[in-house]
Amino acid sequence: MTEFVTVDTRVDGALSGERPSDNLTEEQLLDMYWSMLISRRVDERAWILHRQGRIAFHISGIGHEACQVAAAYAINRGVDYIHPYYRDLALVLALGVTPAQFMVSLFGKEGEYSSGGRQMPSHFSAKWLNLLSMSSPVATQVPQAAGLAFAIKYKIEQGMQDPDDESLPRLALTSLGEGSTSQGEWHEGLNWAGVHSLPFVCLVQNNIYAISVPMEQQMAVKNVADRAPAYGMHGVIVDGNDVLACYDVMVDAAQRAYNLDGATLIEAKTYRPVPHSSDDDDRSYREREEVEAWKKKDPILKYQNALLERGILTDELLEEYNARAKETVDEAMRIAEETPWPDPAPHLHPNSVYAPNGLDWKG
Amino acid sequence: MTEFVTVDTRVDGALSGERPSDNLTEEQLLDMYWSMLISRRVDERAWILHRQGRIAFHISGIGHEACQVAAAYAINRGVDYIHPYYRDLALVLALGVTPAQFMVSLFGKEGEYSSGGRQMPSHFSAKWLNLLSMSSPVATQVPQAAGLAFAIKYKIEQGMQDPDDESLPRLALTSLGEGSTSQGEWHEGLNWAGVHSLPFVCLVQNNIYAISVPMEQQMAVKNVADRAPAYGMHGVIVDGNDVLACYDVMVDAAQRAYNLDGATLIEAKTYRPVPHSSDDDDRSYREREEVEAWKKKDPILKYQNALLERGILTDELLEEYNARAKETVDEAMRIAEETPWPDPAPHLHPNSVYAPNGLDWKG
Amino acid sequence: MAMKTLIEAISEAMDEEMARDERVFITGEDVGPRGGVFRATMGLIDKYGAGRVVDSPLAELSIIAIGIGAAMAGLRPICEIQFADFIHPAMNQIINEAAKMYYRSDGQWPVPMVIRAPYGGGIGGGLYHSQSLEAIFAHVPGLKIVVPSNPYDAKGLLKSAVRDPNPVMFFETKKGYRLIKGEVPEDGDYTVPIGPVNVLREGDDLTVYAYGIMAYYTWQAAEQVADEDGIECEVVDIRTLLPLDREGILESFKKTGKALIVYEDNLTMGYGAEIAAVLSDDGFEYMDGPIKRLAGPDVPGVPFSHPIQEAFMPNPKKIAAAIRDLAGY
Amino acid sequence: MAMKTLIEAISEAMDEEMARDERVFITGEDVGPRGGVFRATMGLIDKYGAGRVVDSPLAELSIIAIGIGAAMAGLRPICEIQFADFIHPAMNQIINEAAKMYYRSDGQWPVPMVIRAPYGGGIGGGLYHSQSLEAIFAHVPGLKIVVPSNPYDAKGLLKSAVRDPNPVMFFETKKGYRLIKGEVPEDGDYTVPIGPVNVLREGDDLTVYAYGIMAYYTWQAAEQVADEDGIECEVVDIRTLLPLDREGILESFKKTGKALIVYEDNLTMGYGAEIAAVLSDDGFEYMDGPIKRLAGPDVPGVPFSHPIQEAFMPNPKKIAAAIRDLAGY
Ligand SMILES: Cc1ncc(C[n+]2csc(CCOP(=O)(O)OP(=O)(O)O)c2C)c(N)n1
Ligand SMILES: Cc1ncc(C[n+]2csc(CCOP(=O)(O)OP(=O)(O)O)c2C)c(N)n1
Ligand SMILES: [Mg+2]
Ligand SMILES: [Mg+2]
Repeated sequence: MTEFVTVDTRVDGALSGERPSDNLTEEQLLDMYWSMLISRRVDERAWILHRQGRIAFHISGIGHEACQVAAAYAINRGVDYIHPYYRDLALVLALGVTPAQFMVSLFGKEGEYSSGGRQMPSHFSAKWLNLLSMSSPVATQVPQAAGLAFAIKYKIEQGMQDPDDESLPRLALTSLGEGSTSQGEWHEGLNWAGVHSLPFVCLVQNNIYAISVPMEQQMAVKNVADRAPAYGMHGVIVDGNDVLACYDVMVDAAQRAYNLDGATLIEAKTYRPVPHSSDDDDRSYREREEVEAWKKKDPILKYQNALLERGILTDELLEEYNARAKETVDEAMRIAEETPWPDPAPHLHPNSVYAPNGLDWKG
Repeated sequence: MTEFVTVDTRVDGALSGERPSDNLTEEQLLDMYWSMLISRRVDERAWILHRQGRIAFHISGIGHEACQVAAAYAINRGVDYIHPYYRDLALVLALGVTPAQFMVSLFGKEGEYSSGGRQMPSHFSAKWLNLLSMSSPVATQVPQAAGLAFAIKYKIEQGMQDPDDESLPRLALTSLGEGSTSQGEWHEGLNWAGVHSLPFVCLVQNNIYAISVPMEQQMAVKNVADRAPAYGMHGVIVDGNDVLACYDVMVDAAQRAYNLDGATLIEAKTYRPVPHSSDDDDRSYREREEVEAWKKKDPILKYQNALLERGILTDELLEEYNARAKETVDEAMRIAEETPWPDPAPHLHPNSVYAPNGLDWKG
Repeated sequence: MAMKTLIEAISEAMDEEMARDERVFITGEDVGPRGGVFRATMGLIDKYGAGRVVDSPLAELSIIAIGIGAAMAGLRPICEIQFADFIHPAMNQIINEAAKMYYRSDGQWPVPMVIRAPYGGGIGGGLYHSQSLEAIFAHVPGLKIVVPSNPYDAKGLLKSAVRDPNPVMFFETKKGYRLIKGEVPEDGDYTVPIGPVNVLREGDDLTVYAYGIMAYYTWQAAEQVADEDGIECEVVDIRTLLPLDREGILESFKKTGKALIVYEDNLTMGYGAEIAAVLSDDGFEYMDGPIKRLAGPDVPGVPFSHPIQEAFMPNPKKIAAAIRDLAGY
Repeated sequence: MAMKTLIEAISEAMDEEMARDERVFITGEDVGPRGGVFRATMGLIDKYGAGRVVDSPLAELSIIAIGIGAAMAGLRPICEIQFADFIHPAMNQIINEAAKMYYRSDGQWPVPMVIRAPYGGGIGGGLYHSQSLEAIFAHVPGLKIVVPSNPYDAKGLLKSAVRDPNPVMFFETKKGYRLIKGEVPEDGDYTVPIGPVNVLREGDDLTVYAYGIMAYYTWQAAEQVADEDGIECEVVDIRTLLPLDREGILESFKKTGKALIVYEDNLTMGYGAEIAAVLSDDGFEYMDGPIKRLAGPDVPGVPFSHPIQEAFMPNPKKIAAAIRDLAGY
């Protein structure tokens, strides 16, 4: 049985000892910046497309880029399992889904990467990246991610997997919003992770609202991570708008998982400066001042300034990145527009419903 | 938002200050003894009936009598809502269900008090005592009890109920086993209780097994009450075999509820010295030594000795009680045997399924 | 009478019932200041306060369970499930608890509550914002299930639901929320009884059974085939799916001998199966053709991509074609 | 061949599949040292270790979700739900997740798992230890649903289920666990395909459709009416309820023109509704009488009290009476 873990409050920046992020190369630091930036630009374009009436729906990751990109870089990208949620655009792009693939999904065009256009946009899935398939009912991914983590431990214990083999998944990371932790699914998933001490990381992106419902009507604790002890899990609170702080705690959690040393609950404190989705109007439930105040803490701005200060980013480089981002997004749009609409027939055929007999699925 | 509550470990008997149980009269103390005793005797008779092949099923409260009787005496009996679980025989008898009523339910005879014989035995219900109706799926009662508590607070806040009116329910008490806290239903129920600071008491009777599954495969905490802070609830651990200690913490929790001062999670540490039910054989999953060791801590024995020591109980009185218990059980049996079997027709009629149109249910 | 949209009628019903009875309260996700994601509860929190219009945690089983507990304690909860697709976490509370409470307690504990849920496809919602859930719950004795097709019925049935001493599931066609308009009495407290089917259109050639937006589409299709082909359909709006008005169902069939059942849910084990079963037993002697069903295909959900969604959904054109086929049998 | 009980056949199937494939593991409540409350997994923990026979927390949705996750990661979970009555907390994971995963990911993520659950009444279990759950899940494309009626099929179908790349729900008649005995090959690895119905008994007068213990009872009733009344029933054991073998269902009906469908679940929207719907459409031209259903009454559960339970449950006597009625039509 795992001992209780007291909650670590890195949100105040009170980091002691060596920080894993200190070991990131300049190239890596810039890669992370690029990942945040391109996600933001793709996301902004999606809002524009919606305003233009060219797409029916968008749900945004704006404001959440830091913790997501940190997560992608802290694990074994494309190998470890990720069971994400709808706001994880920066995470899945950092993982390897392309802007063009995402753009095609906004329209639901032919060959859409995640579901063949069957699912709404931002319902990610990419087997080739070990990115699991999302549904809409919140928190369902959490106990499933515990199941993925269970399988990892099972294979190691049954001698089916070398614990040090980096070509195989060694942890399961799942993410969700703070509101979604009210679901029984979350409780039951974390309970398994704790009881079996699974290589499992739960990243709660706490933006203090579930659509319109604020934290205090959602739970009677100040921090989601305060619940970690209830599951014998390590609990950490981190500034979700500080990509390097997020990276530090993610690396820590990943190491713990790789060592089969226990599961971790990370609460990244952040904010959603845009409406919940293109169907939402957030003026009914929050003050503009609050939104504006948070916009000043924008994770990209924050990181950009830090990198400029450290001389890693320069004004020229910044310009180049912005130009490259625009090009990338334009190109993605072009591809999406040129992609034809799907033929409905195969999507309504019984063969689409069941995996074929005899398929020996290996995961 | 309620502040965290540190867990109170009265299990060590480290009670300080005045104990509510100090104010119990001798009569009340003896009443409580009688309640525990009669429950035990009824329960034992049920086991015998099962062994004789005269009833098909029994699920037992043996060993759990202390915390249950304490609960009944600490609240406004027959007025406050109780949403119990199948092991709560001592609780419901102390509330006012009669041994004869219970005996009839063992057979499923005509006019059975809880369900007309539709439900299995120990699926309690008694509207006239504000004892709610039980199902079998564990933990479903927990969020419902939060709903009962919500209604109490609603009525008070909407001016529909005088908060001091003792003729009306002022709290909802629900109970369950430690294993059942793994259910999402528990999480969601406690979450409401915490968020709305409801007049709600959750009594977890921790007998360290869920049928065969021990605590450590059920949760990664040492105490269920360690989870109270996750819900902004007051958490208490108590020796579940010590009826007066249980009474003390129950009174405390009830007062908190009456004052609309917050919800309480009470963990009563106890044991089930008998198999899970008449269908179970516990030899496959636990050592006889463990069972024997716990039998020495029997709650009735413990209380009996304390009362004898204090001179409140005497050997004659004890004999009298035992004789009265035997008589009561015999009489209950006689009634059960004489009760006819039900006519199936009304129980399979559509009228049994829906409350009649126009019924203006007032609770 | 005034022209109202379906959702306006629904909002009005809640408003009036809250004004009438202090025991009525609303809970669900975003029902408070946000007024619900479809705006059905818009303004109610200002009128009745946060004590009676309660934003719940994001946890459906608790929304229902709180409702059950509060109902047993004498209140009249209206529980909103944001999309029917998210009702599954609460199935234990609905099926094992709400539906069985009255029966299992031999009448001791009624559960007078309403569960409102927007259902159905055609709005680009993909697998998880398009589901029809009536078929599963129609298999659960103890529940009442209502699916209105027009504003008049919606308001009157919802008021009946609030006053019903049983758990009533009230499924609202979200596609029809603003699409379907109709006359609703200006003021005056009317109800529509839960139970009887409603004949939307009389006809002798064949009967089409439907509910919700499919009843609306069916009526359109029936008008069209009457105009274009001289086929006169009787359109029976089932309205109350549970308990089913078997006599009402049979009455029309005895006249026409031919039946088409339209629903947007998956075909297999959809609600139309029960109608077919009733007709092919009690109505056998009147059968004058195969009992036909027009429904969604048996794939796990309504796909998002526009052309696939369109191919999935029944619509007036497909209904008209099915009517012509059956009429020509 | 050796005589085995239904539950022995089930245990053997699990044992052999675990021996054959290291990816197969079992989880559920009390499946470990206790061997399951019905003893289906007895001894397996000793043979395969606590790593492969895993006592779960008391939390059904997590049992299924762990299974889903593990299946996607390449394992072959067998998830035991202690009683089908307790599957409701997991309905979200089964209906919204397991069933839709392959489709929603366009084939990227298959979910090869088995969900075993004892179902059915007649054992004094009351409302919550007697339920039949197949009807609800039969409305969920993406699931396969199997309900065996005899030990041979049970073993062969369970092995097929473990090897199937889809989520398979395997409902076991708990009343039949020790009551139903039959021949099972002594050794040798056989499977029974998921899909086709099985004709248990041939006959020309009418067809009775059933599954699980009702197929067993129906066979007894059919023998009786053949002896006593000279009525020759064809008994079709549906076995796989989803996807349904429509041709198999129709084939017998084309011969007899009369159908009785027997199930112990509540009548309305029970599985028999779909059979009736298929027959009254595709089989219309062969109909020679009303399609009859013999099922449990529409009350919220099987009552505990012995005489009420008996009145609820279909049994060979009631089935024989229904056969005689229909034969006389
Ligand atoms: C089970 C379920 N209920 C309701 C919804 C509708 N819904 C979608 S997102 C959302 C709010 C989620 O809030 P949170 O978990 O805090 O995540 P955030 O969107 O703030 O990142 C709701 C209520 C849903 N998707 N699933
Ligand atoms: C949802 C559900 N799953 C499984 C069961 C079967 N079951 C009945 S009691 C029980 C164990 C309960 O253990 P615990 O909560 O510790 O209570 P105890 O019996 O030990 O008092 C189980 C698994 C059930 N009744 N409900
Ligand atoms: Mg949020
Ligand atoms: Mg226990």
